[in-house]
Amino acid sequence: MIDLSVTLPGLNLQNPIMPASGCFGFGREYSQFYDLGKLGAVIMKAATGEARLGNKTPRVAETASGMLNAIGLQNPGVEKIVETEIPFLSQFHIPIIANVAGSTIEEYEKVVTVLNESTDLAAIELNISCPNVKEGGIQFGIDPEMAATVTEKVKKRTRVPVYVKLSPNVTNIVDMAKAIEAAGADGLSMINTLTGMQIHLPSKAPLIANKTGGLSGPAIKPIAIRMIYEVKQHVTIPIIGMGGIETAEDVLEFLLAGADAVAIGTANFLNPFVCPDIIEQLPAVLKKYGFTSVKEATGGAHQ
Amino acid sequence: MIDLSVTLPGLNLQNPIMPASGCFGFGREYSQFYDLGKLGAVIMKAATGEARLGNKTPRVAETASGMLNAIGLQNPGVEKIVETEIPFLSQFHIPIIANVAGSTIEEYEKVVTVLNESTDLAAIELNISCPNVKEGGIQFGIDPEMAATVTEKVKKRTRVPVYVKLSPNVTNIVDMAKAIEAAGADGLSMINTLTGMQIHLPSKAPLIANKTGGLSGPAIKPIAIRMIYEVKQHVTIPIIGMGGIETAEDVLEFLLAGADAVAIGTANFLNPFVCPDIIEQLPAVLKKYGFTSVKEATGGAHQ
Amino acid sequence: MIKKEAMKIISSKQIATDTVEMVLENEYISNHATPGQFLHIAITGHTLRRPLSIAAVDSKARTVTILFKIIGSGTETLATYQVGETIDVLGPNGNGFPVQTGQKPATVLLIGGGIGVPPIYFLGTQLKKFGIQVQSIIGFQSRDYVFYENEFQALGETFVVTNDGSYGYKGFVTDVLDKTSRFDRYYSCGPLPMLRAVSDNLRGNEGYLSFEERMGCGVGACYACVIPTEDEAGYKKICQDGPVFRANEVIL
Amino acid sequence: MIKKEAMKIISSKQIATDTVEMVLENEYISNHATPGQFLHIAITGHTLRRPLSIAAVDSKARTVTILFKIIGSGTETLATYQVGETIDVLGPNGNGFPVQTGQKPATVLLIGGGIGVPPIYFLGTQLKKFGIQVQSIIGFQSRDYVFYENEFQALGETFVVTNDGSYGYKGFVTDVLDKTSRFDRYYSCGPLPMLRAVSDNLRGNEGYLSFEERMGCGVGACYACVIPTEDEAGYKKICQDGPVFRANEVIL
Ligand SMILES: Cc1cc2nc3c(=O)[nH]c(=O)nc-3n(C[C@H](O)[C@H](O)[C@H](O)COP(=O)(O)OP(=O)(O)OC[C@H]3O[C@@H](n4cnc5c(N)ncnc54)[C@H](O)[C@@H]3O)c2cc1C
Ligand SMILES: Cc1cc2nc3c(=O)[nH]c(=O)nc-3n(C[C@H](O)[C@H](O)[C@H](O)COP(=O)(O)OP(=O)(O)OC[C@H]3O[C@@H](n4cnc5c(N)ncnc54)[C@H](O)[C@@H]3O)c2cc1C
Ligand SMILES: Cc1cc2nc3c(=O)[nH]c(=O)nc-3n(C[C@H](O)[C@H](O)[C@H](O)COP(=O)(O)O)c2cc1C
Ligand SMILES: Cc1cc2nc3c(=O)[nH]c(=O)nc-3n(C[C@H](O)[C@H](O)[C@H](O)COP(=O)(O)O)c2cc1C
Ligand code: FES
Ligand code: FES
Repeated sequence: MIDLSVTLPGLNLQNPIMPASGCFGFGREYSQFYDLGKLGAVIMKAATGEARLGNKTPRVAETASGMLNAIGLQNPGVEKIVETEIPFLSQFHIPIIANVAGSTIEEYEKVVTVLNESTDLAAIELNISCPNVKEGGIQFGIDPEMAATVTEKVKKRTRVPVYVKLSPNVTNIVDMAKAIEAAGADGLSMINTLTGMQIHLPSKAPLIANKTGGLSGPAIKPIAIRMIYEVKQHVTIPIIGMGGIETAEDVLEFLLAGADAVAIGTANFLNPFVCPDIIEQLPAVLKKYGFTSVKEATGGAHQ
Repeated sequence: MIDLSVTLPGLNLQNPIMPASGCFGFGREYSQFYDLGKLGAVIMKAATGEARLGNKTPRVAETASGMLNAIGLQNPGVEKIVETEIPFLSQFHIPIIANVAGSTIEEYEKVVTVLNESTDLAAIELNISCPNVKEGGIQFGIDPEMAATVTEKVKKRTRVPVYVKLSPNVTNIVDMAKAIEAAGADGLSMINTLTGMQIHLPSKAPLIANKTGGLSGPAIKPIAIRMIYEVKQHVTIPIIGMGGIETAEDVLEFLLAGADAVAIGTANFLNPFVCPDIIEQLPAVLKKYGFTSVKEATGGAHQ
Repeated sequence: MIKKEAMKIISSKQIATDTVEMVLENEYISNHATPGQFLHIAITGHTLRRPLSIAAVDSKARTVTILFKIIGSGTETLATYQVGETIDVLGPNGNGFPVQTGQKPATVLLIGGGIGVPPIYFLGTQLKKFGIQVQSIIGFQSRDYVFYENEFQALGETFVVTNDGSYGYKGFVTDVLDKTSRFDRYYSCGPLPMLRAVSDNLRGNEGYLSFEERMGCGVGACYACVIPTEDEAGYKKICQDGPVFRANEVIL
Repeated sequence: MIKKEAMKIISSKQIATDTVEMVLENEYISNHATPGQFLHIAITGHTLRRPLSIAAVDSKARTVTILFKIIGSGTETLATYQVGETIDVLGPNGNGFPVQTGQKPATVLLIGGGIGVPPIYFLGTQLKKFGIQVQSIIGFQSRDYVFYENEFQALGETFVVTNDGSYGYKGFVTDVLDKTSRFDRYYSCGPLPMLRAVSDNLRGNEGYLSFEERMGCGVGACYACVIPTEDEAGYKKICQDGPVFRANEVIL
């Protein structure tokens, strides 16, 4: 018997597979396809202080082995999420993780305060890749000090463990991770998308209405693996890994690099069953490479 | 008649297509396949002060729509290059660009000084993505001040225009570009590879002997386009664009984003004729989208 | 309910310039698809599926017809697929054209432009079954792109328009609106500028429009394919709430 | 000279577990290939070509045979290609086994392991044509992986070894070296540990080894596939200078 379970701060996972934030809405659509109770956990679409409409369309573009997206944090606002989305997801009895976004520290604080009202929330994934409107649009996620500050403030307000989601658009991912660990984060989630662009030849202009978009999918997997491998050598808090996962072999690659669990985003679009498919295939893949559990594989490439 | 010619500092290009450094050796191998005289220019493999053996193998790995490489600057040393490689290439009567690498500022200075001996060199591409051994392995290419310093020093020693090749592994590519422009660079070349890793499952270790490698190929094209688009808005010196080009449409995308000419790397491996093929197809593609020249297309997405 | 199904290619043929008609076999989808719904099709080598409207169903033969224009790498690859191969499809997706909503119309006008023609053809066949009288305007770039003219003629009076006048009437679909007889309701599908022109010209009429937008998931989870709406909700999802909306429900 | 050629698949069949034999038609390559050279094969959906040795040529039929083991996504896809399709190939690449170099040997020993067997088979057929006496050791994981036994028997005495003893002799190819008769020269191809063991065991003999390494360009331009050498040059390129080297020329 291969043991798929993983225990992380706030998260008792029956398996290490969860859908990534923004690629799974609040689970309603994919619950038509399969029983979400099979998942290790679920990470909801970003929640902000108020409802947001997001960006103009087009919001997505296809790229070689990947895609760009600039949804722009469209969501019904944290209150509505607490009222209607968390209760919907709680029927599946799997840990629910809220992805928290904001344009100011105050907005982050507000979101986590409202989330405290829910008794069904297992953890927070702190999305610090949003532009900080007060600081002139600079992202919290590219400056170690700003990232540490928002982590600390959020930690003070929330009841649940906080996983800070790292942006890969930085010169030194290890500095970011260390600053966030020192600020009290319970875990890291990595990586978010890389900033990219596609030019639409007929209109001679960026295809995505927002001009730039976040690159995800298999194209970015080597970058995700490298960053997780590097960060793993410098922090002790657990890592939820993501970026281009499509198969159970990919999951093992993330585990070996240092991830304790993984999230799957873009691949849901091609195969809505990708999460349960991988959960089913993972034991055989672990066995093939000589592992008896997920825990055993984590960090296996660091010898 | 579509005009493919482009005039840049030191470079009178009959067309904007050149093979990228490190993907074309010194041209000997590809000269079996076609007349190199068709190319806009040729960028040679990196030259260092002394001959270098490079890294252990495996040095390459395939990734989704891309590849990782960690060749480690294997080259016969700048003297040998001046003696035997530049003379070989000069028979094709196209501009020859030397890619210059080094681990210290002194090494960069030495390389360009030796290159001055050649009368057949049109320009230098300054590869600042190498780790600086004196500064503890930090790359010149990730710190604007260090990049500016090496640019200035090299500019003082060389006779030919200098195109500085930017590393994409930075938080702020515009800051890098501006610092390098201010330091006197004649042009920019972008982008070099993104640092990535692949874990080899059977051995549970990084596949590339050097552990990390540089990610190239179509996977990184959206990142290259974004960076060129951003930089184009803040500098006036010309840009040689590269990163994932495989088709004449890709070339147009780079031109529209702000490139004045382009280089093609990884795609040579799949199709040794990719450069002449694109040169042949480019006029039709330009025409299809309403352009009569390459110059006209450059920066076309910035309206 | 959307299912992930394997559909077998029964036939694939070019019926106009760059335009392919493909007949696919699948029991579930042929039994459940309604006009205006689409298939979300996986194509080798592509990260994202491609949305293509259902152009006809034959529930006896258990087949579904799609019609697509080759405009990029995905449709180019799809066009190379051979009879006998199976394709991986999500479907049927979205909400189609309402037919039974409100008072049953006695006469309707169908307006299709280019690759917006297929879904309104499927709709026309349904309307005819319900005994509703159908007249159609179908517009194309030029003569070589015209398809399904006879099929539409079989449904009722049909006006063919080409932008360059190389076939039928010259101009846009809206240029022949004055040639149509009175109708209770209209349905339209085509490029956004055409839909705008149609809804402007037919303001005051009850109408339903089918929209296109670049999609991620195609099932309502990713918020890629939204369209601004008149109500406070702000945005609707084309893949899930649409692709068909009432002409006055969304902001064009 | 290396050319970029289209090769038509004449036949493709599984001849052992996960092992495919493919016959490809192309005049240029069938006329120019020598034993030990390889083809660099483009495979749909892959950024890099795959190097595969030439296992036989028939210049009358203008065919080239390759034999490959399905070990990853590239070879998996290649195995799905159908008879009649064409594949895009660079070839013939590299320098093969020297046969005419130095004094012509009267007797040779061929040693192949697993997927290193194909090139030495091609070599064996050539040697036989030159009137050189051949004996062979071919090693496989287990019974189900054995191929070309009869073909090698036709060339001369052949020892089949399987690691688990499920067929032929049990152990490694080096375990049966003492059963061979005297030879003037040996040629070997197989995984690196095997080549190390062979060259250690046969130290003092004239020998040629064929190496594998992950490749980028496959033509000598990218420096991906180097191997350390004994001379001052430091490194040689497997794709261009090799894949065959003298046993004492490179550092194992
Ligand atoms: C609900 C719906 C129904 C449609 N029905 C049909 C149909 O019946 N027949 C038909 O020919 N076309 C139809 N389209 C348009 C069709 O989806 C695109 O032409 C197709 O996706 C282009 O793919 P490509 O790879 O060839 O082009 P590329 O331009 O290479 O595609 C790149 C990306 O952009 C997307 N894209 C490009 N154009 C469109 C577009 N117009 N709408 C949505 N996404 C686009 C692609 O899906 C892909 O993700 C429909 C679109 C929608 C939204
Ligand atoms: C000169 C030469 C001759 C060869 N001849 C044969 C032959 O006749 N029959 C045969 O079955 N195999 C042969 N190989 C090995 C063959 O190239 C690999 O098995 C094949 O490339 C694996 O591709 P894949 O996509 O299935 O595996 P993957 O592991 O998915 O490939 C990933 C990448 O690694 C490379 N790679 C993986 N294993 C090897 C390897 N052993 N050597 C070189 N590159 C590798 C692939 O080319 C690809 O770039 C030869 C290798 C070389 C260098
Ligand atoms: C359409 C889309 C929407 C996303 N929305 C969010 C989001 O709201 N919050 C967030 O933290 N990450 C968001 N992401 C990033 C993913 O959660 C994930 O980090 C990234 O896509 C890499 O994983 P993948 O390659 O498996 O998709 C989004 C990604 C996509 C493709
Ligand atoms: C095998 C290989 C070797 C390379 N060597 C060099 C080099 O020596 N100097 C350099 O500046 N860039 C080098 N590069 C980077 C390329 O010149 C180019 O910037 C990068 O690969 C992106 O372009 P591409 O996607 O078209 O390959 C190398 C790339 C590859 C794949
Ligand atoms: S495409 Fe994902 S919500 Fe419509
Ligand atoms: S593979 Fe490029 S030098 Fe050998």
